[in-house]
Amino acid sequence: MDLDALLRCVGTTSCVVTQLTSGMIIGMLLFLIASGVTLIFGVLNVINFAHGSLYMIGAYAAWTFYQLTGSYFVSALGAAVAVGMLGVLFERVLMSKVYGSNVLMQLLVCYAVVLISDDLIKIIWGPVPLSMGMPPEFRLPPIRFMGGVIPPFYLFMILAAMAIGLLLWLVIVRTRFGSVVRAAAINGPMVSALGIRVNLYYAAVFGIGSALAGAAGALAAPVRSLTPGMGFSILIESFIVTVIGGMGSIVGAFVASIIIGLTRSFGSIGFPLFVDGVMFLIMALVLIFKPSGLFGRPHR
Amino acid sequence: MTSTESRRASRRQVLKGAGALAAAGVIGAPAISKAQTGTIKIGVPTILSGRVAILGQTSVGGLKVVFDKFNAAGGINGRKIEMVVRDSKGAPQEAAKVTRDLINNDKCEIILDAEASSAAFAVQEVIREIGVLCLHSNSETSSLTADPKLHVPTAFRTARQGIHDAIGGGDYAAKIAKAKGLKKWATCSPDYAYGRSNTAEFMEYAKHFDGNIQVVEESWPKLFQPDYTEVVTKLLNAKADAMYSALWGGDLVAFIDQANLYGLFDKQASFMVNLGDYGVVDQVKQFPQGVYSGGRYNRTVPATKENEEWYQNYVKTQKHKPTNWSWENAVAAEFVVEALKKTNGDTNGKKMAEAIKGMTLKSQFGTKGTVTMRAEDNTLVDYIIGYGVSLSKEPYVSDFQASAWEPIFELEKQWKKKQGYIS
Amino acid sequence: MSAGEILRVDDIDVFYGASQILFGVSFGVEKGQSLALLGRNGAGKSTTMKAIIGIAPATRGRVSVRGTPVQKFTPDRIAREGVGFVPEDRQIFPEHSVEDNLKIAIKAGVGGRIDWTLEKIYDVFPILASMRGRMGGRLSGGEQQMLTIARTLMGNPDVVLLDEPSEGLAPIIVEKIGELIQRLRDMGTTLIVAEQNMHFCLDIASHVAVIDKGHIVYRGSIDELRANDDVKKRYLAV
Amino acid sequence: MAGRWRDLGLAALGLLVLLLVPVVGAPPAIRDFIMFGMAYGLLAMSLNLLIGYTGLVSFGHAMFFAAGAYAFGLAMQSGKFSIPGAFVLAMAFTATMALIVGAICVRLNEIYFAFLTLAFQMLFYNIILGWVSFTGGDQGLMGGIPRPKFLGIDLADRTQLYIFCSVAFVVCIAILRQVVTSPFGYTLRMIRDNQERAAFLGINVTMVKLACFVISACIAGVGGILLTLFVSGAYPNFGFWTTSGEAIFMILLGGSNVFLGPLVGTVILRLLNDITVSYTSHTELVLGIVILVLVLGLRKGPLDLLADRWENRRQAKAQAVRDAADKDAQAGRDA
Repeated sequence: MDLDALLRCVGTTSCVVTQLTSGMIIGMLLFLIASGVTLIFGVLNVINFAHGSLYMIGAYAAWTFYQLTGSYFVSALGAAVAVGMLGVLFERVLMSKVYGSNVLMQLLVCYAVVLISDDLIKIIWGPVPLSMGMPPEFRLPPIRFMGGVIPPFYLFMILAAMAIGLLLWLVIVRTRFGSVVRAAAINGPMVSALGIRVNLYYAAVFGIGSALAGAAGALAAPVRSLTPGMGFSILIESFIVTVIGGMGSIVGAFVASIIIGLTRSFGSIGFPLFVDGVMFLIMALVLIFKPSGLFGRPHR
Repeated sequence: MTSTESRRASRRQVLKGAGALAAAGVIGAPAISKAQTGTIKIGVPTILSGRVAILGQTSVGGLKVVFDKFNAAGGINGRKIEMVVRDSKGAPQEAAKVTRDLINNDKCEIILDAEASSAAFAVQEVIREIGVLCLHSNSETSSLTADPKLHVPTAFRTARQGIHDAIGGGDYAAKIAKAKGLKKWATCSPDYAYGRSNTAEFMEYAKHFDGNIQVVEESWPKLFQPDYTEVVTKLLNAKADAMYSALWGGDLVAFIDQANLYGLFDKQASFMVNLGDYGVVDQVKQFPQGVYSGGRYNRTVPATKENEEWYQNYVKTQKHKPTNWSWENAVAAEFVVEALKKTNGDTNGKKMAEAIKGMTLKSQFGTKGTVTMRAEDNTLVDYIIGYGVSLSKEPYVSDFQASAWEPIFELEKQWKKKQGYIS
Repeated sequence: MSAGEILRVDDIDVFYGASQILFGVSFGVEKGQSLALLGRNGAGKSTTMKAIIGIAPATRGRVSVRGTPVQKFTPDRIAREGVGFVPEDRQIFPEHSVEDNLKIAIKAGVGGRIDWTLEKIYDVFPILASMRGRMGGRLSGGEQQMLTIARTLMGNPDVVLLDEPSEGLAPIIVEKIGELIQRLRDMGTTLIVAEQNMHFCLDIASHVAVIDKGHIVYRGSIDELRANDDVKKRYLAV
Repeated sequence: MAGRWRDLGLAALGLLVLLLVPVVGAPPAIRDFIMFGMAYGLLAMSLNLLIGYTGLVSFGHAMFFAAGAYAFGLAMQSGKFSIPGAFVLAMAFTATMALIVGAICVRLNEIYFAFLTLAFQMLFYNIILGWVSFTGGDQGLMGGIPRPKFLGIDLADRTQLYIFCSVAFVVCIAILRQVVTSPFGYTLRMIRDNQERAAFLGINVTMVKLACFVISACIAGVGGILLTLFVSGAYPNFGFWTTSGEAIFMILLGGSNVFLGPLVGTVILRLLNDITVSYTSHTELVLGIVILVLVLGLRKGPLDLLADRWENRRQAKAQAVRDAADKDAQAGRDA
């Protein structure tokens, strides 16, 4: 425990600015992944334990596209689309077979996919950790703002994640697609009885959720090392976010991501050895006092 | 209709039962079938899956190169060496189970423990009980061999040892610190036993050699943590003159990439003990200048013909670059081969241990062209350690300075006394 | 099957888990007819409706729409064959506005026919027009029932299944719903109304089938039922 | 009552078979396999008391596995306890922990219960990792677990250890069997099938669930102790969530509706693991494919499937008898 250090940090703007942005960076990437988890859970009532693997595949795909094209933006887009399509395939071929059955069966299917994709990654890309490197367009000196330091790439990352989140929110709230999806989340059979091909929507939602994970992987690729199994820790964190925010709530995922991001960034100063513990503690407290999460509706 | 269905079902059940029997057979069978071929079986528990699969892959590579050569030369008394490699997934209890199976079931006569630290301790307990020869080739945790409570007569370590690195590194760091006036230090190491003890020891010896050094900030990211942003910003806020890091592998690559964004390396001198290894150093795309890296494995350290040949041969036969783990395992394999020659092929744990204890081996990985298995605590000494200045391209290191072993021995003895390991 | 039959249920069995709910249920409805499916609570009315729309598929027998067997289809496919379903507990989307509830169901009928538009719905259901922006969950029971019916109509169905439209509503509301259904019938909409309230159906239906313990026990015109006190007493608790 | 004597007889028989293994001279590898299997078997069997019998899907069961292991290991390493003493201490610790965690968790339903148990497990795991001076952090309890003789029993001897593990294992299985066949067991199933109805019948659902949680945790703790004795150490990953996941997998692999299903699952998984590990370095790929085939192909644990089939056949037979009787009656009428 070093609460003095935390107080000292909170007392200086430069430290606050730096830690705030660092919290946002962690939080926004987490948000992209967690929003996919929460979207899929909200609509399909399925917990996608393989979401971390989709993130990993997104990062590796971006790496390969980057080697091929040399353009980071093309790679990021390509990775998101590729992982989205993979998600649709995953949903159609595997997950749709275990809808309605025991949640444990769904868990097992996801577990199998996690194992298989980790090994396939190792076979295709090798066990050596890969690094994409910073694309030249972002190799700029960090921006200084009120004494704090903000790397341009991270600024881009935060804005991109927020933009994607906003777009997702608009699609869900404003479009007919979103209207159907929201309805299907509450009552899938009724939507189906209205003549809407609800299975297509399920596949699409899974695809979008996956594409979000893929995009997160692509955004992370320049700054994180790519290894088989890299989706593991991010999966646990995205579940914490999903549970705190409320299963099924995009807004909840957004708020909870920021909470976790800030817990990490300020926690690393104030209670560096117990940051993970505090995250689980927050999750436990939310579950005890408001099981449906900060923004969730009670579970069906 | 029902009857045919049920008959088919029952046949299926029979088949299933047969499968189970066959499976049970597999567990017992190889013991009988393979023992007659007369090879010397060496069991290798290691990590082949998950994030550090590279550890297992390059460890096995190091072993293979030596054993292939031994077998090509005809083995000993007509007996060749056969490696049995098993994935423990890095879990200590699996490592213990796998090691027991390798000995009891696959009839392995020697164990080459290519596990990471915590599993190595579990393997050590198995060896204590069964008493075969065991060489720990990857665990750097000092206590494994330094702590007499953990001592097992037939177990040795061919891996580098944390305390050696710390003393050598501390000496080097202190020289640079004195020359450049680096007083305020920060640390950034993974939060687990290796990272903690390695860092504490490094800073202890840096302070020992330069009394002006003080640690102003410590950060302990989790092992395999994907994002180091909060750590980097914390280090920035510390405004230290220099930083020490024991991060390794993919974690180190990610840390460097992320710290670059903040220009962290422009603001301070950095000492990274695990940077100078293939698989790390050639993955860093934007290489920071003026970073000091510890020697892990490098084809130019030492810059001898033998080393270059060894490197070329390794890459050619194993299809990947060697790592620190490769040389550690190659040395382990060399010890096994030499000991077998001494015992004339007798793999008895006690006899092999007697042969290896105190053995000095010709090796390009040694400071004087040799490495020695120190008799007093069954651990490797005289291997090359040291620091150099990192470069962004091959050979990735310049001005490499090998640590002298005499001061290391002396300070190691003091350290052991302080720990209560020796009186 | 007679040529005019738009929907036919033929000898279907339905199970919930291990327990059988329907036993060889059969009936048909012709274009423009309105069939009342009467029976006590738990007799199998709702299950029959769900079997037709495919939510509780039949394990045996046939369901056909205009001669096409649909019993293997998913609910959405059956709906696109022209079957509209108004479920028993209304099941509006509570977090959608009234208008969004309606818009979500927009779909052309079989052959691209469009009888119902938003304007026409608001014309027939003026109360919905007045609260088009309100959240579905904030409507009263009667308003929700109207919204459910209107929502189904937005899909321009050939035949509308109404599952217990009067259930749980105040008598004055029931009357209103009844009038509305009559109006639909008068517009020529083919209807199947599952009800335990016989009186509610007397003014609505042209034909009637009575179901009891999963078996169809009586079929006839509404006037024949009116005259048959035995059936009324035995199966409808009248 | 007769059922109880039969169960105890079967347990005695099972123990006899286990004890025969070293007598007939089975190789040590088989004994190792069985001991390892017994430790994980208790974890899976005890978890199934929650999942299969009570409908409480816990993602955090491994924390009690680790609690038993660490409490026992630390007590032994302190040198202040005999093996039975440390055993009792470990049970008391596990039960206390289960009581506290359970009291908070069992009020929640379904997925929230699962997540809360997961959260507590990770909290516990983080404490083990963080409290280095006490638990050894990620290195686990190093230097072996001392096994002083007690009552003439020497657990440093592998055969005696095997016998000790067998007895402990069979006793735990017998206890579990008694629990599920007792009235308490029927109450558990009633709660699983319809919690509201159970509450209407005057059952204190929360208390019953809590009692079940504690019993199950203690048995898992015994599993942890056996593993500690086997590997002569305790490690943080005993309490990591992947260990819980593995236990769930064992249950599904065997079948959750048959009493010994999880045990069969344990054996299958261990065999699968040992075989894939011996023949390939792509253990994850093989395991993943096997899971997919099992889950999508069978949709159930093999034992559940067999039980269902047996039940169907029984019913079909009964139906045939009834049909035949009808036909006879018909024939009688016709005649």
